[in-house]
Amino acid sequence: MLRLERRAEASAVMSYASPLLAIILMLIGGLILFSALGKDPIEGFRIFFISPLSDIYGVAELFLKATPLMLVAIGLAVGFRANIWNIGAEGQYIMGGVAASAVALYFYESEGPHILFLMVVAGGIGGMLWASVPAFLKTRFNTNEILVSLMLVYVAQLAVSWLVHGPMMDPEGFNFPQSRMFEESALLPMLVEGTRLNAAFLFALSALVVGYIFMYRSFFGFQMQVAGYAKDAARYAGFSAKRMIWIGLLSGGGMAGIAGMSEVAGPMGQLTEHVSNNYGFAGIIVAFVARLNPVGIFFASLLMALLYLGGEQAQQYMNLPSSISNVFQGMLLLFLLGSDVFINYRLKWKNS
Amino acid sequence: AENVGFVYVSPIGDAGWTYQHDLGRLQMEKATGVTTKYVENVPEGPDAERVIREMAKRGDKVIFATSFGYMNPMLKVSKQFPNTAFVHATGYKMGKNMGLYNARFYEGRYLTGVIAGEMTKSNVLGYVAAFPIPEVLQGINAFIQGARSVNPKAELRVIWVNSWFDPGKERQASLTLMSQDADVITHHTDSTAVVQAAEEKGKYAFGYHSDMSKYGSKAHLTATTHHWGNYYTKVVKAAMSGNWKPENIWGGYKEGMIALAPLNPAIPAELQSRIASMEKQIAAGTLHPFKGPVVDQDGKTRVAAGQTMSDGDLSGMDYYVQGVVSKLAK
Amino acid sequence: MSILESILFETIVAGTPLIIVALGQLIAEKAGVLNLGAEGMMAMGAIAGFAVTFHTGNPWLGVLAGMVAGALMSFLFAFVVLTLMANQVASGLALSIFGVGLSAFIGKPYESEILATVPTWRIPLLADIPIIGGPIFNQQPLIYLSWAIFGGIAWFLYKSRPGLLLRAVGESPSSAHSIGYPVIRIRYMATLFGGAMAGIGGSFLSVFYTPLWVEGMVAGRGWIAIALVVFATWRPFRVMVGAYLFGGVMVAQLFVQGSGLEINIPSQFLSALPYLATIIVLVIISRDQNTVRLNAPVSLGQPYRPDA
Amino acid sequence: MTSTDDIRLELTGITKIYPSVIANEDVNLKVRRGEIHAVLGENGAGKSTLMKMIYGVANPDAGEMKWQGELIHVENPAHARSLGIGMVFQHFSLFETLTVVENVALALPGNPDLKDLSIQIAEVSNKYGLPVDPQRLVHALSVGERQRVEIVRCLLQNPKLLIMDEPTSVLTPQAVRKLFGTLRQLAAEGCSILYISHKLDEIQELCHVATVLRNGKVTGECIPSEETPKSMASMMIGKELPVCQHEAPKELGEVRLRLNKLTVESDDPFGTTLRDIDLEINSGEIFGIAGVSGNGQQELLYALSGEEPLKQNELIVICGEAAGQSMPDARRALGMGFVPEERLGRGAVPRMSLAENALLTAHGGGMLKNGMIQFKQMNDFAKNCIEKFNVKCGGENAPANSLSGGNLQKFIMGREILQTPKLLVAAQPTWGVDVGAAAFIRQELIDLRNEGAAVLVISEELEELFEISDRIAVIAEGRLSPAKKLADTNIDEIGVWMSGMWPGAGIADVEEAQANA
Ligand SMILES: Nc1ncnc2c1ncn2[C@@H]1O[C@H](COP(=O)(O)OP(=O)(O)OP(=O)(O)O)[C@@H](O)[C@H]1O
Ligand SMILES: Nc1ncnc2c1ncn2[C@@H]1O[C@H](COP(=O)(O)OP(=O)(O)OP(=O)(O)O)[C@@H](O)[C@H]1O
Ligand SMILES: [Mg+2]
Ligand SMILES: [Mg+2]
Repeated sequence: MLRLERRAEASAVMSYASPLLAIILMLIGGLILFSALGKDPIEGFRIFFISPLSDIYGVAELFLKATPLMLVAIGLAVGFRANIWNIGAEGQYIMGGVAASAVALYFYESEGPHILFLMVVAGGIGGMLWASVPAFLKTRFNTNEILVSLMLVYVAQLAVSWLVHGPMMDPEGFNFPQSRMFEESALLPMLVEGTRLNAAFLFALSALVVGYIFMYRSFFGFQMQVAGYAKDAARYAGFSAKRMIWIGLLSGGGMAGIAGMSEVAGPMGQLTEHVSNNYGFAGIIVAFVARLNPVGIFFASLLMALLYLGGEQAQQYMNLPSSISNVFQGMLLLFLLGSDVFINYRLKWKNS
Repeated sequence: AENVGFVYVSPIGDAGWTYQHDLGRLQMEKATGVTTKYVENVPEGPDAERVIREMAKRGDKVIFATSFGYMNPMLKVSKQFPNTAFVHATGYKMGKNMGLYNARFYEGRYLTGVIAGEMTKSNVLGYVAAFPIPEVLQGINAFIQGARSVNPKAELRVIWVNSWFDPGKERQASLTLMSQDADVITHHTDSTAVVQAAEEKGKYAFGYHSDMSKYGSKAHLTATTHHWGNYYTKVVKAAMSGNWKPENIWGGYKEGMIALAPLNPAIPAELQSRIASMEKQIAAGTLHPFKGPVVDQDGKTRVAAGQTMSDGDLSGMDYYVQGVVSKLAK
Repeated sequence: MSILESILFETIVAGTPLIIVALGQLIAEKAGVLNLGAEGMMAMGAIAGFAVTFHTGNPWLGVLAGMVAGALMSFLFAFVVLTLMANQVASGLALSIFGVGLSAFIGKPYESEILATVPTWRIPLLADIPIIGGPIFNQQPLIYLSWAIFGGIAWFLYKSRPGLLLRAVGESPSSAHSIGYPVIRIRYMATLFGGAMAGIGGSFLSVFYTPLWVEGMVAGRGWIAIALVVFATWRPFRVMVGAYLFGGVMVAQLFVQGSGLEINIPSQFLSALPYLATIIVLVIISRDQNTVRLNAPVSLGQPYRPDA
Repeated sequence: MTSTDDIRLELTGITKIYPSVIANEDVNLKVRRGEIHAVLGENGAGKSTLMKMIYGVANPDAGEMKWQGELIHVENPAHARSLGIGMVFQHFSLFETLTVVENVALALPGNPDLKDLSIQIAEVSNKYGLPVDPQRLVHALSVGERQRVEIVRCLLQNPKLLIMDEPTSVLTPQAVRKLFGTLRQLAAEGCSILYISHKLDEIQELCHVATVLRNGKVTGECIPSEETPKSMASMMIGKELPVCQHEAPKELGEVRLRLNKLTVESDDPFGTTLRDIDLEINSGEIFGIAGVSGNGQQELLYALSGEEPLKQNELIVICGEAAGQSMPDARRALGMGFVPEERLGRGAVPRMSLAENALLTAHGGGMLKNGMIQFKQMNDFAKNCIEKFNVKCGGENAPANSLSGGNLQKFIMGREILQTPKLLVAAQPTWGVDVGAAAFIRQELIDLRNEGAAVLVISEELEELFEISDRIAVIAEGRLSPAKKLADTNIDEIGVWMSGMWPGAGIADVEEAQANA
């Protein structure tokens, strides 16, 4: 019988190989799926993974789609490393988008770079405010942050719905549930002419760099890693658990909020009920696929974005339903989590 | 052959908003011989822009986007592809090469209101609604206007489920309405749960979007149905011959965009024929659901006697008229 | 039915899927396994139940199919977290996403198909009791099942030896292992049971409740069920109370809307009430750490692997 | 006693290989009927592993096992129990939120009725003098009571072989004597006992035969009554036991730690409440606190380290500054060092490197600049610590969990000592550490004292405290006894105190103390 046996030492090779193994397993899963649907798997893979990137525009779209994922994932990773499970980034993302929109609408018809700056700040604060609810309840009453942050997603969705039907509705918009279109001064500048890739991508890259420094070079980052690996050691060393809960949740909330800002001030150009696009949940997957490592987050976001774009293409050209993206994402994550076992264990054939 | 693209907001299914658009697409495909492609379940937001752009890029002659949230993305793409005809449903922004279309659903709602007013025994009607946007409010108000025109005692209860599509909630809302004495209910949401619930409880219901009699043969009195096929055919033919100009169409009975599904035999023959003649009057423009006096819930006269509501006022509707007992939060 | 009766009736109906799913998760959690994939398992249960009922016309076969689908999903989860020792939180999330996606995918052809409504079961005599008779004793058959499950689980956990063992495993897997119990196998069984219950809960939605299948129809109920277990501090009776409370809030807000009461509260706020109520109750519960400590499975969410 | 029929258990060539070590190699062992058989060896010698294989918790990789003359393969503990083998684990295998009777029921076959079982428990515990209340929840029991539960649980199965893995490490000397009475009674009834202990005098007193293990191999057998503890120790470690250099302290300096009526209400339902603890420790002395575990040591340690900061600041004064409300890092800044009882997971982060583990508490010494880690300083500190404290490891980048217990303990001790604390609090500094390393660590503590630091050692091992302390006190049920100079007391007196009976203790449980005496 095949059995798992603990390795004497964690395998460095497997820690790089296991994401590859997971991707291969995902492709095998895809192969089975396509065949079961009577589609040509080769054609399926081509449409899914290659055709979205056939021109500059496609590549820019990939980066555009990956931007909020990177922002959300890097913020969440900071908390996840300390075992602070913020599952509600989706709600924080929405509230960030709302706060940034409020600034844009407040400064409607005025000019100046301060508007965009204030929008970024507001986005971050909006997300952090939303994340501070689970942080407060956890530090004060020991309330489970998974459930609270998640419940607040639903509340945020309803809140944005109320706002765009009410206080933030476009007064010239025939009562349709959406804000005004933002003015030029409240829109992020484009990076590549003729595409939609905007400055938020640079935010995301710098967030990854800052995240890397925070996680691996700063003492706070070290403290949070200690808390994640061994809670008692963190207590013994005197690292404040409350501070870590706050940092963990606020970094996730703040980054998610900025991601929300980058969406309303980027490709949307206004606030609508549809500001949330599951980026908050997808960011969780990205963070785990990347094993909470900033470099990994960069690549995992791109992969994840590709799964979205591929899903759209698969709909148009293969008549597959949109849920195919979710199926691939779920498979990828499960396979990755599963194959990580080989870092610490090896397969061995044993009798009896 | 020429290509035509459709962007749908939800899965096609076999009833509902998108389903009716898809019927129109198929009818148009037959009538014109073009090939059509569609993408369903496209989120309203930035992703829509990519989908629309992809269609324009591969050379689709005409692109139809069938939900409000596609308006701004479509407007953006339309500027980059001046030779493509973009047509958007339910929005209000036009462009050099972007036209608009919508239908006067409230005309059908008014007629179903008349039927409801006659058929109700409890004088309580129920309405399950998604979001308080003008289009939905037009429907609610037309419905009660119709009912009150034949039964001044009729009153209407409204429950907002805050979702276009959540059958569980829609069903719960219907059950709630029926337990609050409503014996004729209808909905402005996308599933068939309301009709099913009425069937189960032995009450009456009106479908919406599509003929939903299949989901409740006894309950389903009729439905306000949408018909886009002729319009699509007209647009595509014009585009093929190079004569397409963007326009803003708000069609109703007159244009054949609105109709009632076959009436349930439970409706007395006399009422059936009355409805038939009212349909003709609406088409002819002699009957308007919002003919004055239209008084809102707070007693304010919105349309004076002898006048009819302007299209502009209709588009901005944000109140309940008299007869609705629920309150609209401000 | 009077308004009170219908509120009661609807509350029970709305609470039932939550009870079934939450009780299943309670068993899994009592064994130390935290499966956040309830949403995905419910979705799979819903589509499997719907499809089988649609093809066979038999709702009970549908429930069975839902149960199997839920169990299969939880098997996948169990394999990843119990055999491969992956992080339970992340794996549960993955299962949720995967289940919701796959159910939508499989369910495509069934979108907007319909099922016949399953008639309620009327319990003679009891159903004639004023006010509570109708809502309680003239109900959908699965509601009686949910009570039976409740009774069974309460008995199992506190009166039976396997239940004792289950609690022991969740409390200290290493002790259970060293006195000779197959911890991993017990955890597998508890997880599968949780999955099966989630599947039944999902099939309740699509076969009895709506009854139809649409993508995303579980609409967060899986998450609420998980919250309920914490809310109930891992006690079956409190799960029941919590589920009905939650159902009650959900139903009551609809009644308020329909009633035309002069309340100037946006409907979105009313819709948010059940979620806010959940948070508030969670806070109240977690303030009492002693109860939590005595009932929460100590090893919840932690991987365990016996070394033999 | 020599006929082969009398042989209960015979092991031949038993080998167990873990990925990183050979825990048992070619072990042969015979246990006779009615025999109390000791298994001796250093930490990590493979004693527990061998017992686990007999009890079916682990599977041998090679070798065979005969039970009453028949070749068997023990599948699992339930199988072992059905054969008549019972085991009391080194680390208890009880379930804290279940009652005593539920705990017992889980280890019995079939589905015993809990009421009948309660009666049986009462009977058995009376017969062997091991009183336990079947209805109580285990978390509410003292450690001694828990062990009684473990033993009663075994006895209910009428075992033919009872395995006891370090049963006395948590008992007072008086309770140990009582346990020995029980074991002798059992042996007289024909039960065989496999007995593991590090306390060589106990083995000499109790056991008929002893088998010595070193590095997983049998290195000898002896009749303990014919040996001395010293001769057995040299059999265990293969050389003479080193002795600590413990001269009298020079002179006492200022007060470095003062507790003023320290009272901590435990809000943990499983915890002990500390009451009115007064204590002063001066520079230049080692103060020992003895006690049976579970009597408030944990709470006292948390209060001292700052892991549970107090409500009032004045209750704890460190080097002249009130610090009751300070966090651990603030106390460290005042000059306190702290070595926790649990080294892996509290004193060190298992998956992090030694260098990162140095950063854990030693970050004050120039390892940070503007909140950023200075990797060079960090690595240098770790290298220095490894060298000075003779830590055997793969370098400063080796993860903490790759070190053996003794070496990790040396590293942690080194990390704290290199920060030149004015006050060092050490909990169980040599717990689970082999004899050589233990001697080294004790010597380091004495040297630290000689350099003028105040040292507080909290330990459950009386011998250790008597070896290094200058003054000693006892903690029992959350109260601290008066302190005694080492010269003015002896092990027996402290042993009595450990059950709460010291002059002026007042309301301590007289009955229990008498029963234990
Ligand atoms: N002891 C050290 N000396 C110098 N640089 C270090 C040291 N430890 C970590 N770093 C820096 O931090 C980076 C990341 O560290 P590490 O390799 O531990 O991350 P990882 O193993 O990929 O992440 P994780 O373990 O958190 O998943 C290294 O590439 C290095 O630049
Ligand atoms: N599950 C395991 N996996 C890997 N190595 C193990 C395992 N259990 C024990 N070992 C190793 O086997 C060796 C023997 O361990 P064992 O617990 O039998 O020692 P012991 O003699 O009982 O020591 P102690 O006096 O500390 O109880 C040690 O080196 C230990 O680290
Ligand atoms: Mg041992
Ligand atoms: Mg690392």
